[in-house]
Amino acid sequence: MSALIVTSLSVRYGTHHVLRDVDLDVRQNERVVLFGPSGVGKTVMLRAIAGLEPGAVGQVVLAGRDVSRDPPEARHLGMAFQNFALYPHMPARENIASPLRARKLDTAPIAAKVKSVAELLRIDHVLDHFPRQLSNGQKQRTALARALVGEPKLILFDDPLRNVDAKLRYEMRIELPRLLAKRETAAIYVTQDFREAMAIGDRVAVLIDGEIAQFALADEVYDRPATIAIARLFGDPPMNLIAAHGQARGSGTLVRAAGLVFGFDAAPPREPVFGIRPEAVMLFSEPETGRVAAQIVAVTPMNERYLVLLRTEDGTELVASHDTPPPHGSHIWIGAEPGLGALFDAATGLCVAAAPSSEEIAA
Amino acid sequence: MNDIATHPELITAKPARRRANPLPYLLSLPALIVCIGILIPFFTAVWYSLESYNMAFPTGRHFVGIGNYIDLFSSGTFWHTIVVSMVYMGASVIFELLLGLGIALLLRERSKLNNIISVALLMPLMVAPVIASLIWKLMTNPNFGVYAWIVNGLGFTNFGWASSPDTAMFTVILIDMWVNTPFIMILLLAGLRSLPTQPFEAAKLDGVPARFVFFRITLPMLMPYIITATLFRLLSAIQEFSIVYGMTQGGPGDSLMVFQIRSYIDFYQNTNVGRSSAILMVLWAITFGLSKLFVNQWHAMRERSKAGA
Amino acid sequence: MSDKTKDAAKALLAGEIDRRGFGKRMASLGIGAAAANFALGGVATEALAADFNWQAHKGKTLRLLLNKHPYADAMISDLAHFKALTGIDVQYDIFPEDVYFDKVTAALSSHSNRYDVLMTGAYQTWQYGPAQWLVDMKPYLKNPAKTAPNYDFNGIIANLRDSDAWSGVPGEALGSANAKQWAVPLGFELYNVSYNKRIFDKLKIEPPKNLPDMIEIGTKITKDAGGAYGVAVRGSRSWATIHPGYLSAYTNYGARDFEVKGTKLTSAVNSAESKAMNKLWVEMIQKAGPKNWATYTWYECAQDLGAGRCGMIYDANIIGFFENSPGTKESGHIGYAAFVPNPKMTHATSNVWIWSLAMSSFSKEKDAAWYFIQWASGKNFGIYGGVKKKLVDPVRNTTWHDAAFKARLDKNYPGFYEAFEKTLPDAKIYFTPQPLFFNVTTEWAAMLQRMVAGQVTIDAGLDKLAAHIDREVKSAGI
Amino acid sequence: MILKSLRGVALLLVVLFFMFPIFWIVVMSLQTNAEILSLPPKLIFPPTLMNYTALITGHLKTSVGTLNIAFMHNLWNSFLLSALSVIVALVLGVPAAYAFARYKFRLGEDMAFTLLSLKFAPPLLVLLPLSLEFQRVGLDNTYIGLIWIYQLITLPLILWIVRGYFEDASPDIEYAYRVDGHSWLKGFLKIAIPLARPGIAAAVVLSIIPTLAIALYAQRWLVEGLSLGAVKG
Repeated sequence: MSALIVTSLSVRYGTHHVLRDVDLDVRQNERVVLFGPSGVGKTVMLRAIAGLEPGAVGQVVLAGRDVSRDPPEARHLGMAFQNFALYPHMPARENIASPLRARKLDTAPIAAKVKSVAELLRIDHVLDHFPRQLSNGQKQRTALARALVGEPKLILFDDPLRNVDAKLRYEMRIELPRLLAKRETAAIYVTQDFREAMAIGDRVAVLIDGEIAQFALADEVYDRPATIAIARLFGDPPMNLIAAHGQARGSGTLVRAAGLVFGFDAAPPREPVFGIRPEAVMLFSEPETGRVAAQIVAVTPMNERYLVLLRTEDGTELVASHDTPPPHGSHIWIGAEPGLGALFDAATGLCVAAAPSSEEIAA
Repeated sequence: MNDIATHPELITAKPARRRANPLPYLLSLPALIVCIGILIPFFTAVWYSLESYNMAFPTGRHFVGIGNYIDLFSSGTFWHTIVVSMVYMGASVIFELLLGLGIALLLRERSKLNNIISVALLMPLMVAPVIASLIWKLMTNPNFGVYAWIVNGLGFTNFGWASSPDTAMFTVILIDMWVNTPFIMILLLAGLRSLPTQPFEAAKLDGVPARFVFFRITLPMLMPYIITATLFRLLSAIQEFSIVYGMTQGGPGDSLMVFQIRSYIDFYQNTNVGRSSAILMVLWAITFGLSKLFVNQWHAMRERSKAGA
Repeated sequence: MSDKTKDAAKALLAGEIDRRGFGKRMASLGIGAAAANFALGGVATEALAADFNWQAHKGKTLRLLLNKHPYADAMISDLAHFKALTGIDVQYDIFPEDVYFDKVTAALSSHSNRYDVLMTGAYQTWQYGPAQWLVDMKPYLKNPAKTAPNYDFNGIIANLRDSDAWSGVPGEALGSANAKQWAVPLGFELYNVSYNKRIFDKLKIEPPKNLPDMIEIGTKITKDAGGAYGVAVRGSRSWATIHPGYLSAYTNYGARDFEVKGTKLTSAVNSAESKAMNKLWVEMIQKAGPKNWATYTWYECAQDLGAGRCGMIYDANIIGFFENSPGTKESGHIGYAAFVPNPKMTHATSNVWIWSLAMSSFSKEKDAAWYFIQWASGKNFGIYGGVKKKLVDPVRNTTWHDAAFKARLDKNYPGFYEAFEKTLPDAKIYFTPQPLFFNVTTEWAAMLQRMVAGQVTIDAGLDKLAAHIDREVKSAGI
Repeated sequence: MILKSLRGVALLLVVLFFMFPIFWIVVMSLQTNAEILSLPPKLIFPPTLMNYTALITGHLKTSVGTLNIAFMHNLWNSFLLSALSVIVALVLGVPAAYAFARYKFRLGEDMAFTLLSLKFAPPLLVLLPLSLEFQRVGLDNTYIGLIWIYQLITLPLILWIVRGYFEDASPDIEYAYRVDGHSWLKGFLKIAIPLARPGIAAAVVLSIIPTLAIALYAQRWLVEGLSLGAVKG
């Protein structure tokens, strides 16, 4: 049984459609990332699932139970807010205990559950502090503890790492999947950060303009973005998108981009655009067949990698991401990692094919 | 794989209908009823103002349309009331604004002494206006008042305070200033202290003259506070009653005959309900315009602070 | 009941001893408070009710609306007698004078049934009566079942009785045959001169004989008395400025407020007589009046007389009584003089203010309220108030002829009785009765202020005032 | 140096102007009537507490007679009345303020403005018809009637102040509480109201002491809102 099935969910503010017939399903114990640029309706979608959007139309089924008409308190979800939303007038302990109090549990089990979840999140030493006395990280963990403590089948995370510092974000990115796995809880996780999406999500739903543009495994979204828009959004630095030439070859297409040639198993699109991830661009100090000469325009170290801005002889600019400094000298040769890259049609914006075969240049 | 396939009944279940949320209406209903309850007497007053209605002539009560208004606006005494009220409002608010701004500038720096002084200066604000006029009446009494004694000692032996038409307006405005300047002062002080420091530091570094800093930086940045304080004071100054009534009942002669006193006398003394109401309606029209300005200003300010947040 | 107890109770009711004395005597007889009250009630009933059932409304409760005044204080201090006599409980709300009439207007205009009996002046009844807020008491007076046979309404000074009775027709004389008795007098005041004997002796001057004389003497005091000024009169922007000394002098100079032709009223404030009198009056204030005259009410006049800051006042004679009582700086130094403002006149033509009791139309206990009014304006309370309290301008001849009353005045207030006797015969209300009284007199006071301040000449000011009054009268349709 | 001493002189004058009348009324309150009325004013005198005893006991002896001033009784009465009307205004106003802050709906803004503009309007305007018509609706001299009139002062104050506090509090906190499994009502009572408590407290103080109202109104709330605008905007 799915943890959540959302069917044709729409939300409208006045004449503005925030969400338009959105479908989504989350399996048991699965972590789904809701990814998209800011202001696209991700938070609205979470709130609609939680029952906090009174104007929402559509169906929400939680663990086989239709809760579309239920108020938030009857949906038995966990939710972690971007701004933590801790109750400022209650100590951390009461904040965490809140879902249990709502179920009118006895004092002893509440204390036990709060203790156990606090230990799990390593905040058991600050349980008597009020939110204003907590560090940002502790606030974060308190909010998570509150979402987890009731052992809901589904937790909604509204970009919970947005307001915390880089170190904490890094820690949580690793810790969160572990916690969720331990608790056997499914989750929808909203973020604009593709790294977070990749680290946390089993599957990623990309929300653009109030619609789900792609809903697939995280790697698939990364390797084969369904649209050019997704390709531009998902990834930092984003996928290189290069205007290409395509010609039919058998049932497939031979694509030429930036001097490199790839074969795709699809008919040639009208306006072919070739997409390649910066990590898939390989740098060489020696020429060889299948490599193209290029010039290094700039090098920027980033996240222990090096971003290299290149210009090929035909004037195409592209970015490579390399884990070692690029070879010395401004003239180098580039090639593509075998099997990586995607072919788009600029006319429709859709991805046509991915995973090309590298082809020899028939000079 | 997909649960929708295995649970077809879920698809056929009707999606929830969108409906208006009744909650805000329910929540505000009781207040709304009271609001209407207050509007009823208001409209009753509108009706009175269209009647010839003196309680001492119960049989002569009848509808006269805008007759009361025509009478008012064709009589010199009412125009005199408008002028006196406007002068009172204008003069008191301008002087209070200048004095309040001056004091706020003096107390601008956060120091213990300045804070003590600013709190102490609030005391007149805690005094009810009726009491304030009583205090001043005692202090300006030529027979035993300490101010009258001082002014007399300074050589102004014929200074009449509230009892002379030449000085009555001055006297009540002085009292009004005593009561209300602290209000403006505290608002502007809060404003001054919350201004960002960078523009001032930059100006200092550039060696900009103090006068330029004041007129080009301080004053414009303080404007929202000044406008709010001014509108608030205008609204209460046009309705002045307690101080003037306490000091002179509108006299000497008609020199302080402001709106509320005229209508008060017309109602309680002359039992002329119709004319009293008409005077109040004219005053209401003025306050309505001012409060509209005030609310717009308030909303704009909140929007700005929200947009910035 | 023993005879001794009875005698003591009778003495108390007759005003010979006060309550404390009564209590003491009772105690000496070994009678407790409760028994003493019983004795009191018994005698009261016996004394007053030989042939009248005072207990007819026993158990009811009345509520009074009172002005803070020595007359009201006298009434309050004697309420126990009324309660004992009738078995009616009495509660009251009491307000200071500067807000009192606003409270009355507020209570009556809202048709509130909170109050059964209220204190009022005669002028107010010209408004409250036509507005149908008050009960005409003539039917009560005529009804022997409701009025005690020994009440003797006619024992009240005729001018005062009449001044509280008006037909409601603007301009028609007070006390006419078709008049309604809107109120019953409780106590009153007339206007003569009270002066500071210390100052007068020091400057070797006599009390003024008339208005020009008063200007001269007043000016001399202001100049020579070393701090004190000449004459205190009222000057606030209020009807109350017009009705005391000012209107008495105004009348004395032959001026009238209105010309009455049939039912039509025309203002006469700009008559030649009025202009002549106003010139003198304004001169007097300018030369010999208080510096801040325009804020003066009777309270300031009284204060100045008591503190020795003015040589004399031309205002209510009872102020001279209050300020001569123990507690003021000038206590014992106040003298009294009848005053005839116009040198050509022989009589004072003093206007009067009458504190009266009226019955609210909205009272639910009108019969009981009438019992209270009867009691408070009756002979026994009149003597009690005059002898024991400060109700020293009583409205009943019986009080004036009471030996104890006269003895009290002559002992500590020499000259008070004589000045009163001289002024009384033609003391009455000299205003023309009409419902716009307050409107007219308040504007009048405002114009007087402007004339004194020199903002307008006397001739022009009075012409303007007359035009204004005529307009108001016309728009009211009278 | 000159500037500094000028500043000092100016401050001294300001303090004198505003504080002297207060100082003087305290001095006068410790004097007997005769001392108050003496000229030149007396600064050295044996202080008396007579006037205060008079206030509390309700008897003041003057030359005209003993004044019975029901000061304490009146004080208690008006306190009771303000307290009751504030409670009523809270019960009516807080939910409405919440509705205005959390929902955009018809009537809301109109009502808020109507109440505010009537509060700013001359009080006689409402009092006059009420005083004439109250008897007819049977509300004269009843606490209910007076409490109703008082709503004209207290309700707009509560609406506008508390509303500001509700608007400033993040709705997420209430959402979180509801997701936890608590009903709306519980969230309103346990979260929204406690969060707006400073505003409610301010509004209560302001309505109980009407003259204090404008002063603190400005300080606590207007200034707070304004300084937010100035700092952030």
